[in-house]
Amino acid sequence: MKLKTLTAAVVAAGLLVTSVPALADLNFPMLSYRTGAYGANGAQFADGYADYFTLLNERDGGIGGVKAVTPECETGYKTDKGVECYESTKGDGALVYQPLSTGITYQLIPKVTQDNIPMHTMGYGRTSAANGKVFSNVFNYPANYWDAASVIVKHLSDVEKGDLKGKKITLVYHNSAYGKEPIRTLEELSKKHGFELKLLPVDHPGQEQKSQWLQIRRERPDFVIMYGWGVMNQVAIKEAANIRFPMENFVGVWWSGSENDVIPAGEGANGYKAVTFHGVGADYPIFKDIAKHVKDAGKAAGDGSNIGKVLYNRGMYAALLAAEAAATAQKMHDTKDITSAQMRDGMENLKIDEARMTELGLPGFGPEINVTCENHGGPGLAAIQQWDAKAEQWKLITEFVESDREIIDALIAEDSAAYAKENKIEDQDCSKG
Amino acid sequence: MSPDFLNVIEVILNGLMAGIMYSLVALGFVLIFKASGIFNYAQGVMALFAALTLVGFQTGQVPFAHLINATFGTDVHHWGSGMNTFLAILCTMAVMILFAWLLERIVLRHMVNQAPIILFMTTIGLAYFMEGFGDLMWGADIKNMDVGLPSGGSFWLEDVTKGWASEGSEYYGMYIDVLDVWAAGIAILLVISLTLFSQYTKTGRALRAVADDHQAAMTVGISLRSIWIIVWSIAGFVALVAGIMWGSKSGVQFSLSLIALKALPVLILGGFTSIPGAIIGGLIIGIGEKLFEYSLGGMIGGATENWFAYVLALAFLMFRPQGLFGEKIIERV
Amino acid sequence: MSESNNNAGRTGETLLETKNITLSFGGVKALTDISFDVKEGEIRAIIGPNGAGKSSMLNVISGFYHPQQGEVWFRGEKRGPMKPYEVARQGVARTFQNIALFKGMSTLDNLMTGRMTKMHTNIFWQAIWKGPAEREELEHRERVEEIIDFLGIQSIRKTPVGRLPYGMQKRVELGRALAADAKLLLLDEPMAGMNQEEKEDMCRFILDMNDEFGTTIALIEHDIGVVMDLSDRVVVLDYGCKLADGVPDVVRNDQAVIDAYLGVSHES
Amino acid sequence: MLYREAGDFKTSYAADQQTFPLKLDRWFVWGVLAFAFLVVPFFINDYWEKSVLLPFLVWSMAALGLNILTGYCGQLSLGTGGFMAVGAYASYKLMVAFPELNMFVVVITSGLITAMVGIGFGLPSLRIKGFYLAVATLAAQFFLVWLFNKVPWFYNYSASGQISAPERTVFGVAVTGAAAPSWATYLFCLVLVVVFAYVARNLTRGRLGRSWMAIRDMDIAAEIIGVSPLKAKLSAFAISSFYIGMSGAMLFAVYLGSAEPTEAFGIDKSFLVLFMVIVGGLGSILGSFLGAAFLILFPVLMKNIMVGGFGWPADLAAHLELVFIGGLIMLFLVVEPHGLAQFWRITKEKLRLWPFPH
Repeated sequence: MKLKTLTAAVVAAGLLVTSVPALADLNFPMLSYRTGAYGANGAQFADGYADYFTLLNERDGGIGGVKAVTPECETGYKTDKGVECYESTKGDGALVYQPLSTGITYQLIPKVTQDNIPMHTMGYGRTSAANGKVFSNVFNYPANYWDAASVIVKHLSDVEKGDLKGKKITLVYHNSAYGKEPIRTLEELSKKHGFELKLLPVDHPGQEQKSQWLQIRRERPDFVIMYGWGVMNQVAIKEAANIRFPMENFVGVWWSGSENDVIPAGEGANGYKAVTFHGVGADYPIFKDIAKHVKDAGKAAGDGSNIGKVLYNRGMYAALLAAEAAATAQKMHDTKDITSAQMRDGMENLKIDEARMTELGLPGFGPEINVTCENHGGPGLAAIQQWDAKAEQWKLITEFVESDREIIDALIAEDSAAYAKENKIEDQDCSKG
Repeated sequence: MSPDFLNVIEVILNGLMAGIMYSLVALGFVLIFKASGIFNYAQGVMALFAALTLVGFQTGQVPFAHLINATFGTDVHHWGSGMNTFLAILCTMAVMILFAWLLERIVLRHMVNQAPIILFMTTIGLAYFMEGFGDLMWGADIKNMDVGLPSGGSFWLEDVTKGWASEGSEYYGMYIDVLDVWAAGIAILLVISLTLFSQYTKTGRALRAVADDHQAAMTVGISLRSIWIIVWSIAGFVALVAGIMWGSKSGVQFSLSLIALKALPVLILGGFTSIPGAIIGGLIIGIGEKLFEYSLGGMIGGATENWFAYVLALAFLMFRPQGLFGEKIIERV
Repeated sequence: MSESNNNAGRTGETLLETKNITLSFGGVKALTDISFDVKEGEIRAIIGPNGAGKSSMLNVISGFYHPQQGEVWFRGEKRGPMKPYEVARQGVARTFQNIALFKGMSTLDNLMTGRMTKMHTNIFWQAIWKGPAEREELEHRERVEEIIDFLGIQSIRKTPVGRLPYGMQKRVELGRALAADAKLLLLDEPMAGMNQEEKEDMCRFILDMNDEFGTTIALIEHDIGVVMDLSDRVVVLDYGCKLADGVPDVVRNDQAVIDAYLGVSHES
Repeated sequence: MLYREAGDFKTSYAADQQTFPLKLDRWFVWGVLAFAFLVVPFFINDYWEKSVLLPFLVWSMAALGLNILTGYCGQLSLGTGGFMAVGAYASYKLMVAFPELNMFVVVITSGLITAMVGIGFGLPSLRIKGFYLAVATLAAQFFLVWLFNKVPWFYNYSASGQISAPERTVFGVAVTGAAAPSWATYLFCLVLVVVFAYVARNLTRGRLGRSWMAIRDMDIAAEIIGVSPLKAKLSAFAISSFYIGMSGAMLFAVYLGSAEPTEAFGIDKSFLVLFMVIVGGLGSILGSFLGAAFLILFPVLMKNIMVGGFGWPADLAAHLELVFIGGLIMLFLVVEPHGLAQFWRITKEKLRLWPFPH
């Protein structure tokens, strides 16, 4: 019996041990995933997120003089682990959550609202959370899945000189909640622009896509749009190259547009496009600072090899937006040690213009952002990037352009209204400004 | 010929090729099950591990770099130069043999005469272990497998078949991936050499004896332990081949281990104990799922391949509960 | 041996009758045109050399094999094609040549399983347990304890049967068959592999069963001495055909039997 | 002699047949139950609820279900994830269609619906055995997940196919939705698990349980002594699916709050439950709980120690965690192939003899 009591005590103690950061720190927990089927992607994002905060701490002494910490909790992209991570970190004064998975996002939406902690789902999650009236604690600026679909279609329309009538567009998508997101938007857009939409789902994990690509080869669509994730991206791009589908007519969403996705296809991937809501490459002034204060100081989250990659940049951008929101909150409430509720206010009033981006060492990296109480979705601007296989580099080939607000706003209103009704949520009052 | 007909042929052809890729994985299962009655769930992870190791050697990565760096605060990643492909394959094989030996010494020898489900469970533990170990050793990032195999659609076939379609119809010719053709060739070579090995070498005969009856084999002086090491080494080799082929297709990364799930329906269809069964089962599954997706998949929403393979295998099992080529189960009282 | 034909006077009506049974596997004939009967209350033996079709005959009676031709009549009714468990529910219990106990279960549970056909509470009551299910369980437990006492296996009541020695397993298996309170008990080589002492014990059990519970028994056995002592009537099979049928003394002196099986006249 | 059974005599068969024949065991179990019902609810917080207790209870329920099928009836199944999905979607549809319904009724009804589906997919077991059956149940796994992903009716035509649990109550107290208090969700699951663990115990010790074990140990002999394989196997599939369906409903509605089929009910969940059953002990009710505890709590423990305690990078810790779990599973099987429950029995025997080694 003694043995058992002892074991029980050890277990209980072990379950209680969680990282306890010094109370005065600003706490930005990371629900990262460095293992599992998507670990290769998750690691890059997490490195970028952590490195940016390290940079702020090292170079500026934190945010408004308060150090930031980024306790990391591994989710493996699994929803149940996500919940565990959330519960184990929220008690330590977590300011904002980046769940990094659509599944975890859906789970946490009611919880963060209950606990009054903001959640930022940048370019993923529940799209209709852009309606700040219904989703008071969820933010998905600067752009969402539906914006991506719309910007892609807009780009294709530009390629076709404004006329998509009668064109055939095929959507290859990950057969999951995430992959299904753009379908409704694309259906609306196909009505508006008169193109013919065809849907091709690919089951997780997506190593075998012969059927899908043979079908594409037979039907010769003018364009292929992809909402893929993980190994599905690499296989799809390889198969597209194999059937000699013109790569410049193949456009992926931002989760299908990292170096990981195109490099295995080698030369064949040259010309592949993807939509993005932030700049690519390491040609920004900030990377000098990162090299100096983070990498060379031996404080990088990973081994430093990810710096400047697409997903690293995205993680860094997410961290930047969180830090700016925290600074906004500090100013608004005139306190250095902000709470999660104050952080939420900061996010809701976040304004970043080009001048500020230049100041931060990232000129032209992202569009101007102006979050309001009604609009948690940001400007919905996105650009198209293209892969140069020789140089092994992504290049932005368009400006940040606006999505089709008319269609998307209607869809957001509809979906968020349904959610509000189902969960009996009353709109938050946005009049007090 | 009408383009529709040619399309069906194309689907069948590609189904055959996909089927062979499945068979490559299934082969490893069959080898181990035949010789030791162990349903080796870790076969997929072994393929991943072998592929990771091969790429690691090729690119000259330092094993456990991340762990070393985290523990000692160093900053090592690469040796400076990698090995050439052939040498890397040899070294990987050596690693797989070492692995088989360690596995036998540490785990398997304690598990003799355990119930099949316990052995199965052990291999699941092994799968977890190797997955974590492989990541620790070589890192979890996506790696590019390049052993010089050609890939891409075959122009030749496209040109030849273009003319087959009836006049005036818009037909682009047939498509086949050269990599798949190579895989098929390698799979055939593998099966032939395995057959020759088991028929004409002493070790091969011992293997077959063990497969027939463990105890009888032991009484005539065959060492079960060395046989197990040999079998696991061969399975490791098959895993390496599967890892190379699948890795060339989709890059070397965690998802590679999930190919085991594509091999399972092949296994039940072909029977756990039959090498030809693994090949023919693979072909049937490959063709079946591709044809189903081609003909009916679109109507019911697509992405049917995952479950259809299992349903097809299940349908076969209802008529032959021991798989197409499995040994007949005789019930006695 | 005066015990021979000890209860000839107690045998009653025909309990089981097989008529012209022919059974073949593929092309191989296991049984050819076999007819015999078992009367209520008797001990009936089936003997014959290896491969004579004895076990096949039991399997036909158990419903495990279905003969191509012929009929099985049980308690005066012709039996249709039946699954083995349906046969068991009609009141036929049996033991097996190679022990077929439930190795993961205790002796007690094995015996209780033998009473499966007598237990009827539905899932709902079993889930609640208190009430009908427990009452039923206890009722049957008492009967099983009687059998445990009868076989003298009290000490191994809670032992998983996989751990028991061979002789004990045979005894538990007999107990399991007995627990069914069957009209007809089929014993497939109950004494195979036993030493003299164990065999004597087993004979005692079989005779006592027949005496005390009035169980009708049909058994297969190799030990001719035992068979002749034990049984009321004997049927002899060879290569799937019936050679002889009758009381032990008659069979013993049947020339065909002597030639085919006994080789020499068996004097006792 | 810390632990004794000598002197604990039984005077009736009923006493002999009870669940915990030893007095000490009985006290211990009552003690644990009293603690779980009377003490824990007053101290529970969100972290303990969501990270430790709810997952433990939910997966214990699933492990109980699979143990009935695999441990007691010997039918290997890898379709657990699919059946949990049936339970989850059934509960979702019920919650949306009948908002006033008591959650206990919802969960149990979902279990019953899953039982029906389980019977359907159990039919092949009449012909197919062993690993062949295991792989055949994968057909159920993949088909069911595909179905829930594909047919919009199941997720009420929402944009992404995610289902989210609205707030529902038991006797006026919310047990689903974000506002549900920790103690309520905990007690809700605890009541279900305790009641149905007791039911499982009853089913497995009676006629039905014996028919399952008979089929498991030797199916032909079982049939010949009067067990109908059809009834035994299908009842095992039905009851097992009933439990698994309830656990799926609890997983979705109470624990996670939202779900999508491919991720929440994927094949890895089927394997997870199988691990629990084997590591815990096949054919043991206690084993189901031990297995669930091991596989749910151990990773949390490891993570806390390695990341929180030693401050290792999260990815290293995650990889090491896999290595340790895999290694431990193998170690367990080498040391005690019959699972934690057997290990526990042996430990008890040792304690009984302590301090005398023989």
